[in-house]
Amino acid sequence: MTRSDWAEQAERFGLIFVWIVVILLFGALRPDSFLTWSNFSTILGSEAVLVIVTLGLIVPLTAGDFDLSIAQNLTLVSMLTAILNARMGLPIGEVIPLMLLVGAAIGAINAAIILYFRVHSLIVTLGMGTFLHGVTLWVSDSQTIGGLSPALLKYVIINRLFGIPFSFYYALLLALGVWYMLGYTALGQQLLFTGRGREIARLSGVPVGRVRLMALVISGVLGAIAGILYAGTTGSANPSSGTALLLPAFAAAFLGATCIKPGRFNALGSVVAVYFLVTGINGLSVVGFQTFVQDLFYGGALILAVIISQLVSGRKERAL
Amino acid sequence: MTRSDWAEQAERFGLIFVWIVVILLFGALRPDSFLTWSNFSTILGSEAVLVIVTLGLIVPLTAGDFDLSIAQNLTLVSMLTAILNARMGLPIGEVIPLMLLVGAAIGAINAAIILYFRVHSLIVTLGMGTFLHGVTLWVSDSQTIGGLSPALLKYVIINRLFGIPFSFYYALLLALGVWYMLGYTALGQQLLFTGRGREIARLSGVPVGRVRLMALVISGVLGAIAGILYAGTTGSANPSSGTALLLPAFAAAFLGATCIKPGRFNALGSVVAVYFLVTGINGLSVVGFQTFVQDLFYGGALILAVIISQLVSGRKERAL
Amino acid sequence: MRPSRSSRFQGPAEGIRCRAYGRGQQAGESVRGLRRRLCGGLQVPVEAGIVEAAPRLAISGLTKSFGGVHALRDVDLTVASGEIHGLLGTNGSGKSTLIKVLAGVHAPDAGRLEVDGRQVSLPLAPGEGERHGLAFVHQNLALLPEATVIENLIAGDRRHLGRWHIDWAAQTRRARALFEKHGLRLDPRTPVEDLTQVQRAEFAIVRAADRLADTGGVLVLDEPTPFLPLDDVRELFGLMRRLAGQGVSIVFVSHDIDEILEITERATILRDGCVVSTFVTRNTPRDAIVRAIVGSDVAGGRVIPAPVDTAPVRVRVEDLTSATLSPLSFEVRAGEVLGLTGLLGSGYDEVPYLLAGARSAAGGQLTVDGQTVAVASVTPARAKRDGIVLIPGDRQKAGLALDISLAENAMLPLLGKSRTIHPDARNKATRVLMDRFGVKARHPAQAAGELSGGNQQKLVLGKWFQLGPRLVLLDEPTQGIDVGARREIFERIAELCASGTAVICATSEFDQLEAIAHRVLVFDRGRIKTQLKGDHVAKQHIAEACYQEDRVHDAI
Amino acid sequence: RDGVEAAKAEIAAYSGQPEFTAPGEPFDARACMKGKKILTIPASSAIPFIKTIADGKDALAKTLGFEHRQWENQGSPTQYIQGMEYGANNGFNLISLLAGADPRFFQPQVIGAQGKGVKVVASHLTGLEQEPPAGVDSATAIDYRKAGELMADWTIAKTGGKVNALVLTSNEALSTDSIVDGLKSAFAANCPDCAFELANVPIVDWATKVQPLVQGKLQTNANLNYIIPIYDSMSQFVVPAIQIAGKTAQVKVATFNGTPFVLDMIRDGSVEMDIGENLDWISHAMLDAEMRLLCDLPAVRDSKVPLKVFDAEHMDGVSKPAKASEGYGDAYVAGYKSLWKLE
Ligand SMILES: Nc1ncnc2c1ncn2[C@@H]1O[C@H](COP(=O)(O)OP(=O)(O)OP(=O)(O)O)[C@@H](O)[C@H]1O
Ligand SMILES: Nc1ncnc2c1ncn2[C@@H]1O[C@H](COP(=O)(O)OP(=O)(O)OP(=O)(O)O)[C@@H](O)[C@H]1O
Ligand SMILES: [Mg+2]
Ligand SMILES: [Mg+2]
Repeated sequence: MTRSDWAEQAERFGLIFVWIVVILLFGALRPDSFLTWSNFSTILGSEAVLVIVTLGLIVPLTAGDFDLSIAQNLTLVSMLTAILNARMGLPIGEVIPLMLLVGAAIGAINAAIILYFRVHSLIVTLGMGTFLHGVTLWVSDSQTIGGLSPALLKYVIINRLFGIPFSFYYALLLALGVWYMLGYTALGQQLLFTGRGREIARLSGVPVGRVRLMALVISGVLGAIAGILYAGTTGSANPSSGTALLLPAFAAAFLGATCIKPGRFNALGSVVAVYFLVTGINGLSVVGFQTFVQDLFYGGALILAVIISQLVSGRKERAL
Repeated sequence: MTRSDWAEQAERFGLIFVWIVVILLFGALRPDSFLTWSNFSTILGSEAVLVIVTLGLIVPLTAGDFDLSIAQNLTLVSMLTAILNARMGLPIGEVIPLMLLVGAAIGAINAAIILYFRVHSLIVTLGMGTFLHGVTLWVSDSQTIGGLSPALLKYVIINRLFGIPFSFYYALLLALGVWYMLGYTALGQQLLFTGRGREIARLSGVPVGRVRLMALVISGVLGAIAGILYAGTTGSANPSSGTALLLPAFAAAFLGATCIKPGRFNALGSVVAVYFLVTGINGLSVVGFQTFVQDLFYGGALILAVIISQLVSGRKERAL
Repeated sequence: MRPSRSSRFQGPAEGIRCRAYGRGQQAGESVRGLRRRLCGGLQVPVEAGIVEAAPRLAISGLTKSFGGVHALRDVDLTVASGEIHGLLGTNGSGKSTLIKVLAGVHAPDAGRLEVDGRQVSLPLAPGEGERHGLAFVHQNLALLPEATVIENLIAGDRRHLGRWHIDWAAQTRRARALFEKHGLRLDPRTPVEDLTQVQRAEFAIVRAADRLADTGGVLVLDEPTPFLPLDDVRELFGLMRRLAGQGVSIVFVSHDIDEILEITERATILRDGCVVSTFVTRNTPRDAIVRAIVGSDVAGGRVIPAPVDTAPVRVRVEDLTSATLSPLSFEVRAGEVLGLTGLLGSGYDEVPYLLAGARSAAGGQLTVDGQTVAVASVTPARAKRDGIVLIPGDRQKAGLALDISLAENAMLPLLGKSRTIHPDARNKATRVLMDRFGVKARHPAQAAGELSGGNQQKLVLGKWFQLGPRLVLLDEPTQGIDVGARREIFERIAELCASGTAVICATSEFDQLEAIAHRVLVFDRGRIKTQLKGDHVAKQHIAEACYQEDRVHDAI
Repeated sequence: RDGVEAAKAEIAAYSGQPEFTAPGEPFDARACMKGKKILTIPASSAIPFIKTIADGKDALAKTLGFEHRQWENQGSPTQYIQGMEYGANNGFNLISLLAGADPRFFQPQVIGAQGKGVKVVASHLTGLEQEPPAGVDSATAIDYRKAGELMADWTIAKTGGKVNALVLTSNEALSTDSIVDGLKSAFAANCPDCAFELANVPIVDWATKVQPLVQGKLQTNANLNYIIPIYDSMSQFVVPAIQIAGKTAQVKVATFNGTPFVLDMIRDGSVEMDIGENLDWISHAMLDAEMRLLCDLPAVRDSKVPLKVFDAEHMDGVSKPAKASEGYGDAYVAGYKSLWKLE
């Protein structure tokens, strides 16, 4: 391997390396409770929702659009799931397809406004997010709603494979799907060119509008899936559940773009980024640091990780 | 005036027009309590902090950079103000310049990382924001700290001109300053070129790096001013104060870019946008709607307002 | 006059005198001499042209590499005051890099710079060159389309702009006066995106001239002409001469050797980042220059085989109408190259975009191989499906996504064909494409932006030609392309014709039409004024037809 | 008139130094807790009120000689879930969900932990009359109802039965129901003519919605004389709203929780009254109930943690600036010591 090949590989796997260092560090501090399979399976299972939200962000981001409404989409869907299933007794098998439709509809409405009126996606999805939050408060009367069907809980968080709750595998499957879609399908290429050179894409016969619509619908559906899994993970829905996920998901999306396929939003990078950040937070909790240290770690790790990846790549100028 | 001149004027003042419609609507519903000077002075006085945060966002946005750390900068500064003034007894006249320095330093550190390591501003400032939140929790021990010097309160919220608290005039002055800077100084032009075409700016002799640094430092200082005013408005500082301001400020920044100077982030547009949204919220609570209606209004108004401005302009394709 | 057909090993080309000689150095005498010899592979000694006591601009030993790419190696260049100095070289030879070092965009690895005998320390800060009297028109003009003319005029200006206040009214007045002085009819308040290419080029040049100090200075023009039709080039030359007359030194980059011959006093040729020669332009034969640029001989003359009048009509355009075009009709036979040309604003350059659906037409029908469609209903996607491809003139905005890999760019038009993508197969296919079209690059996974302009253009052609199109629409296909690469591109077009494709080529370069077109339509005010065929497809005739009084006639 | 007198009497009863009431029989805490482990999952370690209670439990466990750990978190349900799993897998005997870590947010994990023989309790979450939620083994309750009654009584007493109040609630918290019940019943009993309006603001929206909401109400209701934020951390958004409207003389604030900075606000006059709970006392009471559960003693529902009314006249023992757990006396320290047979 030449020097530059080395640098390239180091860049691709730099974040994974840093992740391993973090694991070893906490492992050395608390080998008994941190370095256990049950702890890792918990981390993997409980953050599946964040992984899916991040995936939902990177699809429109690749096409050059922000979807800030995804967190409130998640909240609304988890709330509707709880209301329909726990309150109104609709079987979960009927609720799920309905919720996917809701997610797709939210994405489609976002896209319709963005494309037809030619408005920046940031403001449309910001408005949509706030609107959805209002709807959630309305339908839920600001209450937490529990009592979801055990079937949902079973297939999300209770049943396990290798000790890891199913939800992790769902997230992983979706990540592989998005990874394949972005890297190995025509749609993925169309998304990329739509994001990086809209005019070039248009002249090359890419139906730019349809591609952006697709991206936002996919994002909407992923948001809905995240909402269902959220309800399934916690067995309940509360009107503020998703709000806190938006910024971490953005952080993971951008951090993920520094690894595996540096310079591009990519699904596997996002998965690595989510679990890297979460492992740190979990480690700090296990060791028993005070909570402010979690923020210092999160912010510091985010910046340090991108700095390291930039140093490895020789401080390359990038679109991301 | 020709037809297109008309359209142009309609576009520039469209949001103001919508704002007036909203005022008239609520005025018709509750003429006695909504359409009063005391109500308007309340509206104007209470959202000065949001106006300043929005101003702090549009400066780096013009140069093409996101500053997501501004909200946590505000929080940290308000907390430090409370600690230094209320706990450690430093006179407020000494605290203020110190805090402006803190804000400038935060901006400079953001810029240093973004520019030297060539990292996307979004991830750096996201990381910085989280880090600063950690610092705030740390220095405050997660406590809300009150007991700020009455002098500060007096010059922020208690003293009035035409019945409106001073804080409004500070925000207005800063808005005029930013408006002048963006529109009538060399730096403003350089910011614009840096944001819209970095390579073009470089080739035209614009010191792009220095301009981006300046923008982030200005944003940091505005964040600090907002923090001081926040402390002066509430008479206290709490460790989560700023968090909720970030998304509304983004909404106002982008909504503001649809009026006064459509297609560009602009200070007066931002002021209009903030007060338009706030007037609606105030009106809803005067009329007595439940709080979830505020979210429906906020999200809906945001989207409707940009749609209207796009319809007036003939759905023009824009960078924003 | 024609030079002897000397091989490049045989000695100095006539008129190109070598600098090393002029300094009395013998090859091998110094390390620098040795490096210079190795680097160019040039066996001929080089002699200085004009020896001057205190040149306006003196660059010596300038070296710049980006990672492994040596963009500049030990470059020396002197420009006398009032001199117009040409800068030539193939794509990627480092001309722009040299200029960007002067503009303070790049920091050089080594090198000295003197202006008017004063040492200027390198690297320069962005905009600092201005203080030393340097002003630039960069390749691609460096204008911000969504900003207005006046905003573009003053951005980065330090000479006319106070730090604390911009008096817009005064600046606008100044701009008006400036435009008037240079004969430009521009409203300072129009957004640059509403200007034509020509207006943009003229404006960029005037903007640079505006930055020059009142006495002298150096104006650096990096390929300002490819956008310009002939009479605007003349106009530009007039402006350049006027400025030179006032003592302004001008560095002028162009791939057009005729332009260099016409306007410059001396010229410098770069190859692979090295100076291969500096020579006095007057009386230097064209071929010698071409040879020095490319490093080998380049054939001249027509590329395209003679037309076959019996070939079937493949494309028929009827009543094509748009905002600027009155209804016009024409047809193209299989294997025929139809040239479209005319003066500025005559509308010829719109035709490719209308037919490809990139801009919307008001009316008209397009028939390709018997299938008729309304032009107004054509979209780029549909055009592609129907075998119609467009090679746009603006490579940077419409041709390639610069931060994406070669392979991905190259395979973009093929996307519809299959739903899934295999990166290895894609790289392999791209390598084949690169070989076929002579695209020089390290690896298919390299970012497209890392290629020089010529290679980018070849890639754009390749990416579309691989579709086996029925109709190819070209807009200025060799804009900014060096003589060698140009020839290669012509050959690619010829190959395409040989396979029966119909080609429509809109261009303002008459010698290009001479080289490749079977037939030329000359436009005037949205109509076809003249049709030229056979021997009449020659530079001379085309120029005449363009400038002829408004009289519609058919030359045989 | 009777109602006003009754209200005054209630307030007077809660204005003095509270007394210690034992929640159950004495037991030998040290002996029975030997080798046992408790994990406390606070609603959020970043909320000082909760953090202080958790730290208090830490300190007590140390003196009692058993292992007590906190699961540091920032209030996100996934962190709760990780904490539950941590507790279930690391040999803890009891997981205490403290002060708002609502088990309804993660019922599957509660069941999972119970399946591994870990007791799960909700501490300082429900009111006395509320059932333990989400199938937890026990819930140690606070008399939220009484807190609601006291806030109503305060306004009735101060205005002589002419209350016109805005009550700010956060319906997603379980305790809200209890507090609001108390408020309503006190108004119904002592001042049926008093006017009060309820407005809900979710906790996440406090920073953005409380101020404009209050401003709007101040405009529409010219006779408003009390604002009752049922959790006192809302007051930092209520007070500026009153100041900006220029109604500091007319509109007073009465609230609940006894958070130190709000006690400071009583001193500077921007808040009139705050009902407090002694955080250290809560630490004792919660731990007491949890230990009883582990020692197979009868479960304790009523923690017997007293409430105290703070106003400008009743600030004795509160330092400047205020600190947590001050102003309640220290009767409980000795009380618990003997209850746990530490002497
Ligand atoms: N952004 C880039 N990244 C990597 N290599 C580049 C980049 N731009 C140019 N190059 C390479 O640098 C060398 C010099 O290119 P440069 O553009 O200066 O040549 P040029 O003479 O201006 O050519 P052209 O006439 O095509 O503009 C070439 O080898 C080219 O491939
Ligand atoms: N920011 C950068 N970081 C690393 N390498 C760069 C950078 N910018 C340019 N290069 C390198 O610059 C070399 C020449 O690029 P440069 O930008 O000077 O070309 P140029 O002459 O400006 O080309 P063009 O005429 O196409 O603009 C390339 O080989 C490339 O490797
Ligand atoms: Mg060049
Ligand atoms: Mg170039």
